[in-house]
Amino acid sequence: MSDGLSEDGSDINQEDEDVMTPAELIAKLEEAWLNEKFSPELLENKSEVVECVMEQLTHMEANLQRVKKGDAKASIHRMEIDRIRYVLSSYLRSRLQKIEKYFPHVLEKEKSREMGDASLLSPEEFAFAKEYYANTETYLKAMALKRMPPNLQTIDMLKAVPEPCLDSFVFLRVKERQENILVEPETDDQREYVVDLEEGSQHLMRYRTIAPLVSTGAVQLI
Amino acid sequence: MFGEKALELVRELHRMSDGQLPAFNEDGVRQVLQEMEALFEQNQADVNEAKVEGRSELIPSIKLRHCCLLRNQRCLTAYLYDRLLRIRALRWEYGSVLPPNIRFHMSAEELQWFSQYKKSLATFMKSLGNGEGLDITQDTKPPKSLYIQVRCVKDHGELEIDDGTVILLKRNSQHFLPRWKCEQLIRQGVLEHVVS
Amino acid sequence: MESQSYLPVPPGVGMEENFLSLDDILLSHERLPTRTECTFPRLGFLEKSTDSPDILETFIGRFRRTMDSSQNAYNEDTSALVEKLDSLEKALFKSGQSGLNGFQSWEKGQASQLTASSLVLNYRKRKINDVQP
Amino acid sequence: MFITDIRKEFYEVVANQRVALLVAADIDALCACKILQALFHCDQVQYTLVPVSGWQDLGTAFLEHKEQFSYFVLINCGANVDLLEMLQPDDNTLFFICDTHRPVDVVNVYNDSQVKLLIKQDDDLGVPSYDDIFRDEEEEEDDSGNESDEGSEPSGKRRRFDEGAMERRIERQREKREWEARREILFDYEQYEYHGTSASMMFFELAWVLSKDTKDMLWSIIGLTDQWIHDKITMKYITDVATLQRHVSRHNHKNEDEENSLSIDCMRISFEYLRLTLYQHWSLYESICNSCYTTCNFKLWTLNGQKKLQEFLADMLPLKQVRQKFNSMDLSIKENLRDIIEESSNKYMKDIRIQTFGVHFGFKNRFLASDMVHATAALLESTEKDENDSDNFIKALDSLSSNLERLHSGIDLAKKKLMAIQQTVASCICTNLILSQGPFLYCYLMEGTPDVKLFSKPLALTLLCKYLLKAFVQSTRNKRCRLLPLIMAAPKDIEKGTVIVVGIPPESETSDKKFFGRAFEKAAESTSSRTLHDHFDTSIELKMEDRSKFLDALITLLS
Amino acid sequence: MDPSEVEFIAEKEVVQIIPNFSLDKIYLIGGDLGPFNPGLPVSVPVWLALNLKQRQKCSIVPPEWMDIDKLEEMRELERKEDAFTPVPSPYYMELTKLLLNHSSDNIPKADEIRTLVKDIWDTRIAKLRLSADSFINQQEAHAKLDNLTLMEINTIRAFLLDSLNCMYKLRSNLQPGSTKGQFSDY
Repeated sequence: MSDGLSEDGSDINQEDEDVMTPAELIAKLEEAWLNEKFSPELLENKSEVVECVMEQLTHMEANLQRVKKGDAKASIHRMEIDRIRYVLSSYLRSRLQKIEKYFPHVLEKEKSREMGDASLLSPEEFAFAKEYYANTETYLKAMALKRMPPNLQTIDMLKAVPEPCLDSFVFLRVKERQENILVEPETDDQREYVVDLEEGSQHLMRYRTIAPLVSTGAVQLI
Repeated sequence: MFGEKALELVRELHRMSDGQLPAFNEDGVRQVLQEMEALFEQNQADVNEAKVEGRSELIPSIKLRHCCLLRNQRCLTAYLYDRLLRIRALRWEYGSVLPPNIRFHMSAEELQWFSQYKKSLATFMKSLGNGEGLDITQDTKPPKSLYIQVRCVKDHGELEIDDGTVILLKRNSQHFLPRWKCEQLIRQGVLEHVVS
Repeated sequence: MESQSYLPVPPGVGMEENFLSLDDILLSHERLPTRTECTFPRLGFLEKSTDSPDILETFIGRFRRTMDSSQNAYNEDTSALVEKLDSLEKALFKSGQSGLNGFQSWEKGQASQLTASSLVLNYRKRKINDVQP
Repeated sequence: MFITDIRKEFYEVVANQRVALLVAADIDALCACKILQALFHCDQVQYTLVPVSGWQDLGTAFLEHKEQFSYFVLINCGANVDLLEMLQPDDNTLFFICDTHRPVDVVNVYNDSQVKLLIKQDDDLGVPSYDDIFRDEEEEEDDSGNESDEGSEPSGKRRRFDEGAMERRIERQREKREWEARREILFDYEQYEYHGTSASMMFFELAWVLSKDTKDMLWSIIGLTDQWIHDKITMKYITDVATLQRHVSRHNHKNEDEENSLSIDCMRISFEYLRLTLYQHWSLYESICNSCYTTCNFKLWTLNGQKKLQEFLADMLPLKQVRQKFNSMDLSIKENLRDIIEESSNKYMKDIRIQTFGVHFGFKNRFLASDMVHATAALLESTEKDENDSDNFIKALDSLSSNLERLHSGIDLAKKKLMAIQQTVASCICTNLILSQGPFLYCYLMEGTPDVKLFSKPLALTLLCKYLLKAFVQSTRNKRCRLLPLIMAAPKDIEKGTVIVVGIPPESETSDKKFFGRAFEKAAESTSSRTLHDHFDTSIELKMEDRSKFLDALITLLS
Repeated sequence: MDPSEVEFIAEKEVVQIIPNFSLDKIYLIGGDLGPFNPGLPVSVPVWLALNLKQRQKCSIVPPEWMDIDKLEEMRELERKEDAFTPVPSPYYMELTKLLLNHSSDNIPKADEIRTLVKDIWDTRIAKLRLSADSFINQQEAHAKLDNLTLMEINTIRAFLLDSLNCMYKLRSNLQPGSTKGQFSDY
C-alpha cells in the first residue's frame, strides 16, 4: 500500500486562519463527545467538526478500497476508522437523544436565537427536530386531543415536555484557569463564595455555574 | 371514582418498566374519552345553571370535575407519549423492520408515527457528512476488533457481506465476520457473539 | 448506558412534577387522599407531613448506608436489603447497583461482548410464555 | 493429491480467501478446528464453520454453501470416498482435506487440481501406484483411442479438458471397480480401515511452522488423546505422544526462567501418567471404580475383585482420604498422589502409567487430557432432552474454548457415562451376554437395559465395546478370546426400529487396522439388509428385523 | 458512562511493543506510527498493541510504573494520606486490567501487580465514598477532586448525581412558592 493514505488530510479548514491537523480534529471531536455526554442540556452543534471527520473517514475508506486483500496496514487503518466512527456515532446519538427528549425547548431556543449567535442545532438536526415535533403533535392530536372536550384540545408542549435540569451537578476538568467563579449556596444558612479554577484541576459543581465555560472550551466535562 | 380508568392506563405501562410495549389499550382509551365527555357535558349544564340560576353551590363540583378532566387529559397524554418512547426504542433495538408480533401491539396511528420517525431518522442519517451518510444506530459499543466470531442461534437465511458476497446463516453455524456487519443481528438475537 | 434505548420521561427534579412522567402521575395519585377539595395546590408528597425538614435530615443521615449497601453488595441477594429502604432510596440503590454491576462485568471482561438487546430477549420470553399458558 | 508444504500449499492459498470449514463431529476434528480457527483469527481470515455429523450432512452442507465458497476445508471427513464423485462440485471448487480416515480414496490421491490432502505421507499409507490401478484399465479399454495419449495424466486434471470423457471414464471406472472388486491391489488397499495422524496434530504443525503454536498445543494433545481413548490408534499413540512431548518440553523450557513470575492465570502443561479417569474431579475411590484399567485389573465385577480393591486401598491411604473428593484431600497426599498410587499398585497390576499430559491454570483448574476428552465426548453425544447433533457439537466446541462452565457440565455427563459403562460391563459379564459366534464375539444390548440410550451413539458404544472386551478377556479362561474381535449392537432409534452396530479388533491385535467397515457392507449387501452407513466411522445403523440375517452373513464372511 | 467507554478512552494511551514483523511507517488520521521492525521496541496506542498481541504479532513492554516496588510504595502512600495521591497513569486501573488480561505472559509478577493495583483502587474508592458522604452531609455546592481518575469518578457518578438531585428535590419542596408548574396540581 502506498504511504500516502492520508497525504492530503491536513487541508481541512483551509479558509480558517488556524489550520487544524487531523489529529487535532479528532481531539476536538472527542472533547465534544464527552461534553455532550455529560452536560444536561444540548450544547452548540459542532457540525463543522462532524463534516471534517466524515470527510477524513470517507477519504480513508476510499483509499483502502484500492488496497489489496490482506494488507497489514489496511487492517490497522480500518481499526482506527472504526474507533473514530464509534466516537462520531456516539456523539451524534447523544445529541439526537437530547433533541428527542427536549424537542419543544430545543426548537424554542433555536427560534429565539439572536442573529449571529451560534446555532444550537445543525441544519440536519433542525430538520429532524421539526419533523419530530410535527409527527408527535399530529399523533397526540389525532389520538386524544381532537377527541377531548373543546377546552382541552391543546396542551402546551413547552410545559408538558420537561426541560433540561441545569441545576444538575457535573464533574469537570479545567483547561484554562478561571478566577472568581461564584458558587451559589445550597442552603439558607450557607453563604455564596467564589473559587478559582486552576488549570488541570478537577471539580464537582452545578452545571449552571460553569455552563458558559463549557461552550468556550475552558473546561471539559468528565 | 373519576380518573381511575386513565390511571389504570398509566399503571399498565408503569408495570412494564423494561420498555416493552403492551398491546394498545383501545378500550381503555375510549373509556377515558367517554368519561371526559360525560364530565364535560355535566359541567356545561352545571355552569349554565350556576350562571343562569345563580346556584353558586354548584361551583365546587364544577371545579372538581374540571380537575378530573385535566387529570384525565394528563394521564391519557402521558400514556400515549410513553408508548411513543417505547416505539422509538424499537427502532433502535430491532432496526427499521419490526417483527409482526410487535407490530400487532401497535395502533394504526402509532404505526404511522413509527414510519414517520423512521423516515426522519433515515433522512437525518443520510444527510450526515454532506450526504455521505452514517448509520448511527450501529457502533453502539466501543470497537475491540475488526472481526468477531459469531454463532447463529436460529435459521435466518442469507446475509450480504460488504463485498457483495453472501453467506448463509444457518442455526449452529459459526462465522468469523466483520464486526459491524453482525452488530444488528446480534442485537436482534439472531447471532451470538462468541468470546473465547 | 446507551444500550437501553427506552428512556422514559423522568420524574421532575425540582418543585414541579413532569407532566408526562408516569412516576410523577402515580406518586401524585398516592398523595391525593381527599379528592373532595376543589383545588389541590401543590399537594407534594412531603406536604402531608409537617415535619418535612426531617426527611432531608434522614436522607442525609442514611446516605452513607444507602451508598455502601448499593456499592458493596457483591452479587448477593439484595432483596432483603432493599425491603428496608424507602422508595426514594430504592431508586438510588438501583442506580448504585447498576454502576457496580457495570464495573464488575467490565472487570470480568464481559463489557466488550456484544449482546442481544434486553428488550429483544424480554419479548422472546414473553412470546414463549404466551405459547405456554 | 498429497500436499507436501502445508504452509505454502494450504495456508497461504486460503489466507486471503473466504473459507468454508466442514467439521466432523469427533473430538480430534473439534481440536483441529480450534487450532485452525485460532490461526484464522490471527490473520483475519473470514470463514464459516458448519458441523457435519455424517455423509448426508456433508452433502447438504456442501450444496448449501457451494455458491458462496470456492475453498472448502474438510476436517476428519472426506478422504476415504471419491469426493468429486460424491459432491459433484464445479471446477473452481477446491477441497483441502485433513482427515484421519484410511485408506484414502485413490481418486483423491491422484486428483491434482481440486483435491488437496493435508495428510502426512510418512504415515503408513501404502497407496497403490497410479500405474497399477489406472493404467491397466486403459489397456483394457477399446473404445477410447483419443484418450490414450493422456492416459497417464491424473484423472482430475483431465476433467478440465474433457468433461464428458472424464465423466464417462469415472462411470466406467466405477463399474469396473464393482465387478473387478477382487482385483488384488485395490482390494488389499481398501480392505482394512484405520486412522492416521490426528488432524489436530497436523494443524498444530502448521501453527508451529507459522510460529503461532503457543496456545494450540493443548488442543493437539486432546486430539491425540481422543484417538487413543476411542480406540482409533494404539501403537501409533506411543510415537505421536513422543512428538508432542518434545513440543511441550520446548515450551516449558522457553518459559523456565519466567516460570516463577508467570501469572497464575497462564496455562501450564505438564507431563502426567496415571491411568485413572477424572480422578481430580471425583474421589479417588470413584475414579478407580470407573477407570477401565483398574476395574479390569481388579476384576471389580467379582467379589474377589472388590476384596482386592479394599486391600489395595487400605494399603495405600486412609479410607477417609480415598473416599472424599479429590479437592478436599490433604494437600500433602495430593502432592504425592502419583507416587503413592504407583507404588501401591505394583502389587496388583503391571503398569498404571501411560504417558499423557495435564493442563492447569488459575488456582483450581486442573484437567488431564483424558478428562477433557471424556467431557467433550459426553457433550458431543449427549442424549439429554431434544438437542440435535449440531447443538451438541456447539456445546462440545465450547467446552474446548475455555468455557469452564460447559467443561464442568461435560465432566458431570462423563461421570454418568463412565458409571453406566462399568455397570453395563459388569452386568454383561455376570449374565453371560457375550456370545462367541465363531469368528468373533458378539454382544447385544437389549432395549430396556439401564442407560441403553447412552449407547445409541458411536463413540459411547465404542468405548463400552473396548472396556467390555478388555474385561471379558480378563475374566474368561478361554485363551482364544484374546484373538477374537468384539461386535456390539445396541438400540439406536426405537421409532425407526433400528440398532447401531460397531466392532473392535481383538485384544491381541497390535496393528490399528480394522476390517469391519468392508465386512459390514458386504454382509448387508449379501443379505439385502436395510442399513444406513451415514457415520464417518465404521459404525452402521441397521433395521432391527434384519439383525439376525446380517449377523449370519457376517459369520460366514469372517469364518 | 459505561466502563467499556472509559476503557475505550484509556486505549489511546501509548505503550511500547516489540513486534515480530516488519512494516513501514503508517500514517493514521490520529498521527504516525512505526516503522515496525522485528525485535525493535516501538510505541503504539494500547488498542493496537492489544490487537497485535492477540494476533501473536508482538509482545508488550509493560509501562514503567507496572512494577512491584513502585506500586508497593504507592500503596503505602495511598493508605497513609487522607487525600488522593497522584496516580502514575490516569488510566492505571484500565491499563492494568487490559494488559494483565491479554498480555500477562509479558508481565513479570503479574499476579502481585494485580493485587497491588486492586489494593490501591480499593483504598481510593473507600476515600471517595468518605468524601461523597461528607459532601452530602455538609450540603456542599462545590468539591475539588484532584487526582481522581475517570474510572473512579465513573463508579460513583450515577449514584452521587442522582442523590444530589434527590436532595435538591427534597430541599426545594421545603421552599414554598417556588413553583411555576401549573400542571402539577392535577
